[in-house]
Amino acid sequence: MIDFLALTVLLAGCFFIFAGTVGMLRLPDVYCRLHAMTKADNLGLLLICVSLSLLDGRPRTALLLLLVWLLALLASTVSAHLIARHSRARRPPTGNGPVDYDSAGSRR
Amino acid sequence: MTAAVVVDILLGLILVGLAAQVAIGKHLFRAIVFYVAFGLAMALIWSRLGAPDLALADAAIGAGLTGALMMVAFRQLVEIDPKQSQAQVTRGSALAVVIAVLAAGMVATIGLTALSLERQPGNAGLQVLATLPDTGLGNPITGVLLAFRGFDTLIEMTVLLTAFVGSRVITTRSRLSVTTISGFELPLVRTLVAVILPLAVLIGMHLLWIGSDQPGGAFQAGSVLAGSGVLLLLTGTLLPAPHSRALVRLALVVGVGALCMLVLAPLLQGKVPMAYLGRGSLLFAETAMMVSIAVTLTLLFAGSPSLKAGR
Amino acid sequence: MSSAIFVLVAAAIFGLGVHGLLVSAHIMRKLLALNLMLSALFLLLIVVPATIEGRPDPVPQALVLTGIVIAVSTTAFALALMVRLFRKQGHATIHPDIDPDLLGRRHDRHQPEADNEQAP
Amino acid sequence: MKAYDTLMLALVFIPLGTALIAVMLPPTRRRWAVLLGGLAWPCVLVPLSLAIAREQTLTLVFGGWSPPLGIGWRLDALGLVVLWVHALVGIAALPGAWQRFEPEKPESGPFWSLWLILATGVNLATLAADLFNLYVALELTTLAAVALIATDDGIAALSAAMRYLLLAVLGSLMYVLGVGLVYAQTGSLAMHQPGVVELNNVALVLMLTGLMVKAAIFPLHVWLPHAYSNAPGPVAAIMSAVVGKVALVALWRIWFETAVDPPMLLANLLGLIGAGAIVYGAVAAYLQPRLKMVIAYSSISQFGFLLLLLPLACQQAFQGAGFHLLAHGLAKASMFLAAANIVTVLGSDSIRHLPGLDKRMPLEAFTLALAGITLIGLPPSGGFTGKWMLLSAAWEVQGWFWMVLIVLSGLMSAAYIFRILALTCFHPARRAVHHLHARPPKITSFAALLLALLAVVIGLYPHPVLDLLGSGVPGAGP
Repeated sequence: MIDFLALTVLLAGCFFIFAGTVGMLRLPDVYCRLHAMTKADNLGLLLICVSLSLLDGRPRTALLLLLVWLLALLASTVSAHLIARHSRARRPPTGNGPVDYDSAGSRR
Repeated sequence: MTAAVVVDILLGLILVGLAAQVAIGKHLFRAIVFYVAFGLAMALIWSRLGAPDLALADAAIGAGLTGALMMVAFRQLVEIDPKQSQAQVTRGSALAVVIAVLAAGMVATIGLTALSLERQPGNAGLQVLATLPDTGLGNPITGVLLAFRGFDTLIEMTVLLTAFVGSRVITTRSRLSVTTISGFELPLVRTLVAVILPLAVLIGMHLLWIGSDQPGGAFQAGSVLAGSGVLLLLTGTLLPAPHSRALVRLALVVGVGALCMLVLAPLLQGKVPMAYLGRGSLLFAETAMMVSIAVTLTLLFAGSPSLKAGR
Repeated sequence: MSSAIFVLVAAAIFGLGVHGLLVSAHIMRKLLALNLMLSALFLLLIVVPATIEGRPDPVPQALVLTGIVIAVSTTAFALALMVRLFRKQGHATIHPDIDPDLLGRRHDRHQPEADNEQAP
Repeated sequence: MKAYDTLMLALVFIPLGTALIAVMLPPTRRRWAVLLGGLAWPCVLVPLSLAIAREQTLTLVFGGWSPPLGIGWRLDALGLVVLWVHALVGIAALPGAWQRFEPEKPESGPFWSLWLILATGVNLATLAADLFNLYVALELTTLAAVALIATDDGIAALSAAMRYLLLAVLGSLMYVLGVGLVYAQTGSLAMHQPGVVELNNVALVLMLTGLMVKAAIFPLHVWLPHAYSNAPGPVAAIMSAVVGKVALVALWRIWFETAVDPPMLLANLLGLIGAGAIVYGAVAAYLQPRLKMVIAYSSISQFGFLLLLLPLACQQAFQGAGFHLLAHGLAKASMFLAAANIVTVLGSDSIRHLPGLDKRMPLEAFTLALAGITLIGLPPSGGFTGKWMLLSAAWEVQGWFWMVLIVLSGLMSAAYIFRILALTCFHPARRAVHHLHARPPKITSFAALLLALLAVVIGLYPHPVLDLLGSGVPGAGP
C-alpha cells in the first residue's frame, strides 16, 4: 500500500517538474519562465522528497530530505528574485508584449 | 535489459548530452553553465557506481568550484572587452571530427578489452581492506588518502599551494576584480547568507568529523567551506583585499605543514617516516588540510592575496 | 554489462573533449574540453579495475580524488593566466607559431589599456 | 629506521620547508630564506653520494606499508646524477635570479616561493618509485615551471606558458590512463613489480607517450622552444637542465623497471623517434633567428640523442647516457644563463646583434664557446665521453645505424654551434647597437662560465661518475 501511494506521489512530482521544464522552454518571457521554473520545480521536488521518504520509511531520511527541499527552496527563490531584478534593470518591461533575451545578453 | 541497465543508459545519455553541449555549444557562457550541470551528473554517476566520496568531491569541487572559477573568469573577460568574449572563434573542421572519433574509438577499445580480460581485484585494494582495521579507520578511502598513500596527499596539497602562488604571480600586476553580484545589498540576500552560512559550516565540520568512518573527509569539507567562502564574496560580506596578511598566509601553509609533521614526527620516535600515529594525528592533519583547502580555493576565486570584511 | 556502458560513455565524452580541444581557439573552451577529458579518464579509472565486494576498489578512488583536486588547481591557474593574456593581447587565444618579436610590435599599437597597472 | 632515511628526506623536506616559510614571510624578505634553503639541500648530496658508491641503491618506504600498499622512494646512481645537475645548476642560477627578481618587483615574492617548490618537485620526481607518486610529482614540477615562465609578463611568455600547461595536462592525462591500465592488470602501483610477467603494451605505450610530451621529445615538442626562449634566464636554465630530464629519466625507469622485457620493435621505434628528434632539432636550431631559440631547439636534438639508450640497452650505453645527461645539463644551463646576460645588455637576443659580441661581452662569448664544445662532444669535454660510451655500446650491439646516427648528431650540432660562434667572433660589429643597457653584475657571468668549465672538466676525469653509473642498469632494481 505504501509503495503504491509513494509511486503516485513520485509520478505527480515528475509531472510537475516536466511541466516546469516545458514552461521554461515554451514561455516567451524571462519573467514567465522564472515563474514556471521556481513554482513548478519546487513543488515537484517536494513531492519527490515525500515519496522517497515514504519508500525509505526511516524518519532520519525524511528529515534530511526536508532539509534538502528547504535549501533548494531558499536557493531558487533568491536566485529567481535576483535574475528578475537584473533583467528588469537591463530591459524594463514595456507592458506591450514579451521582452525576451537570453542570459548572455544578445537579444534573441 | 534489467531496470539497472536502463538507468545506466539513461544516466550515460544525460552525461554525453551535457558533454556535447559543453564541447560543441555555441555560446561560451552557456557552455560553462552546462559544465556545472555535467559535474552534477558526474556526481550522480559516482553515486550510481557506489563511490560516495567521489560523488561529494565531484559535486563540490568538480561542479561547484570549477564552475564558480570559470564564471568569475568569464565575467572578467566581459568586463575587459564585452564583444570580444562572445566571439565565436570556433572553426568547424572535418579533420577534428575524424580525430575525435578515432580518439573515442581508441579509448573505447582500450576500456572494453580491459573489461573483457579476466580481472581479479587489485591486491593493493585487497590489502587496504585487510589492514584497515589496524588503523582503526572505517572509511577505506580516507585510509588510503592519509595513512597508506599519505605522501601523495602531501604533494597534492603542495600542488594546490603552487596554483595559488602561481596565480599570485599573475594577479599582483592587475587591479582587484569585483566579485560581488549586482543587488548584493538586498535584505533578501543578507537573509540567504544568514541562513546558509552557519549551515554550510556545520555541514563542513560534519563531513570532516565523520570522514574517518563514513564518506567525507578533508577535501569534501574544505570544498564545502570554500563554497560558503564564495557565497560570502558574491554577497559582499567579504571583499578581496590588496595586501596579504600574515594570518591568511599561515592558513594557506598550515595544511602542507601538518602533513610534513605527519611525515617527520615519527622519525623523532625512531619509527619509519610517516608511521601511523593513530586517529588523533589524522584528525589534526585533516583539520589543517580543510582550513588550507577552504582558504586557498576562496582566494583563488577572489583573485586576491587576502580578504577583508565587507560592511 | 553496466561497466561496459560507462566505458562507452567515458569514450564518448573523451571524443567530445578532443573535438572541443581541436576546434575551439578560445582558451576557456580548451579548458572546458580538457576538464571533460579528465572526467572521462576518472570514470575509466573507476570502472576498469575490478570491484571488491561489490564496491569499487578504494585505491583508484583515492587516485581519482587526488586527480580531481589537481585538476581544479591546474584549471584555477590556467584561468588566471588566460585573463591576463586576454588583458594584454586583446584576445584569449594562443597565437599560432609566429615570431614573438612581431607579436611584441603589434601589441604596442592596440594595447586595450595601460600595460603596467599596479595593485592599488 | 635506516641511517640514510633522514638524508633522503632532507633532499625533499629542506626545499619544501623553506618554501613554506617563504610563503609565510612577507614578500620583501623571501629572498634570504630561499637562498638559505637553496644552498642547504645540495650539501646533503655529498654523504648520499658516498652511500650510493657503497650500497648502489637506497630505498625508503613510507609508513612501513609494503610496496603494493604504501609508497616507496629509491635513490640510485641515475637519480644521483640528476640531483647533482639540479644542485649545481640551481646554485649557478641563483645570482642571476637574485639580480633579476629584487623585492621591489611585484612578481618577486611569488617567484622565490615557486623557485623552491620547483626544486621540491624535481627532487620528488627523481626519488619516486611509485607510478602515481611520479605523476603527482611531475604535475607539481610542471605547474611550478609554468608559473615561473609566467613571471615574465610579456605576451610571448604568457602564451608560451599557457601552451605548455595545456600540453602538459594532455601528457599527464595519457600517463594516468596508462597507470590505470597497469593497476587493472597487476593490482599494484609500484614502479618495480617483481611478480609481473609481461606488462601490457598499450599501457606502456600510453605511459611513454605521456612522458614524451612532458620531456618534449620530437613529435610532441611543440611547447618547448617558446617556453625556454621566453622564460626569464634562470628559469630557462633550471628547466632545460632538469625539468625536461626528470620526465626522460622517468621514461627510462618505466622502460627498464616496470616493463619487464619491452618488445625490441618498440625499442627500435623509439630509437627512430630519437633519430628524428636529433635531425629535426639540429636543422631547426640552424635556421632560428634568435639565440635563445637556437639553444632551445638544440635541447630537442640532445633529448632525442638521450632516447638512443633504449635500443642500445647495455651497461656501457647506460653509463654513456647518464654521463651525457650530466654534461648536457651543465652546458645547456650555462648557455641559457649567458644568453640571459646577453639579452639584458643588448636588449634582444636576435642574431643580428651577435657580431662583435666577443669584444663587447667576452665572458659570455667564451661561455657560449665552452658549452658548445660539450654539446658537440669534442674530445676533452664531458659530452665526448658520453658520446664515446654510446658509440662503443653501439659497436658492442652491432647497431651500425645507431653508430652513424651518433656521429651525425655530433656533426649537426657542430653546424649550429659554429654558426653562432662564427657570428660572434669573426664578424666585426656592423653597427653600434643604439644603446647598451646596464650590465648585470660580474658574478652572473662567472657563474655561467663556471658551469661551462665544469661540463668540460668532468670530461677530463670521468671515472668516478662512470663507475658510479656502472653499478647497474636500472632494470636490476632493489
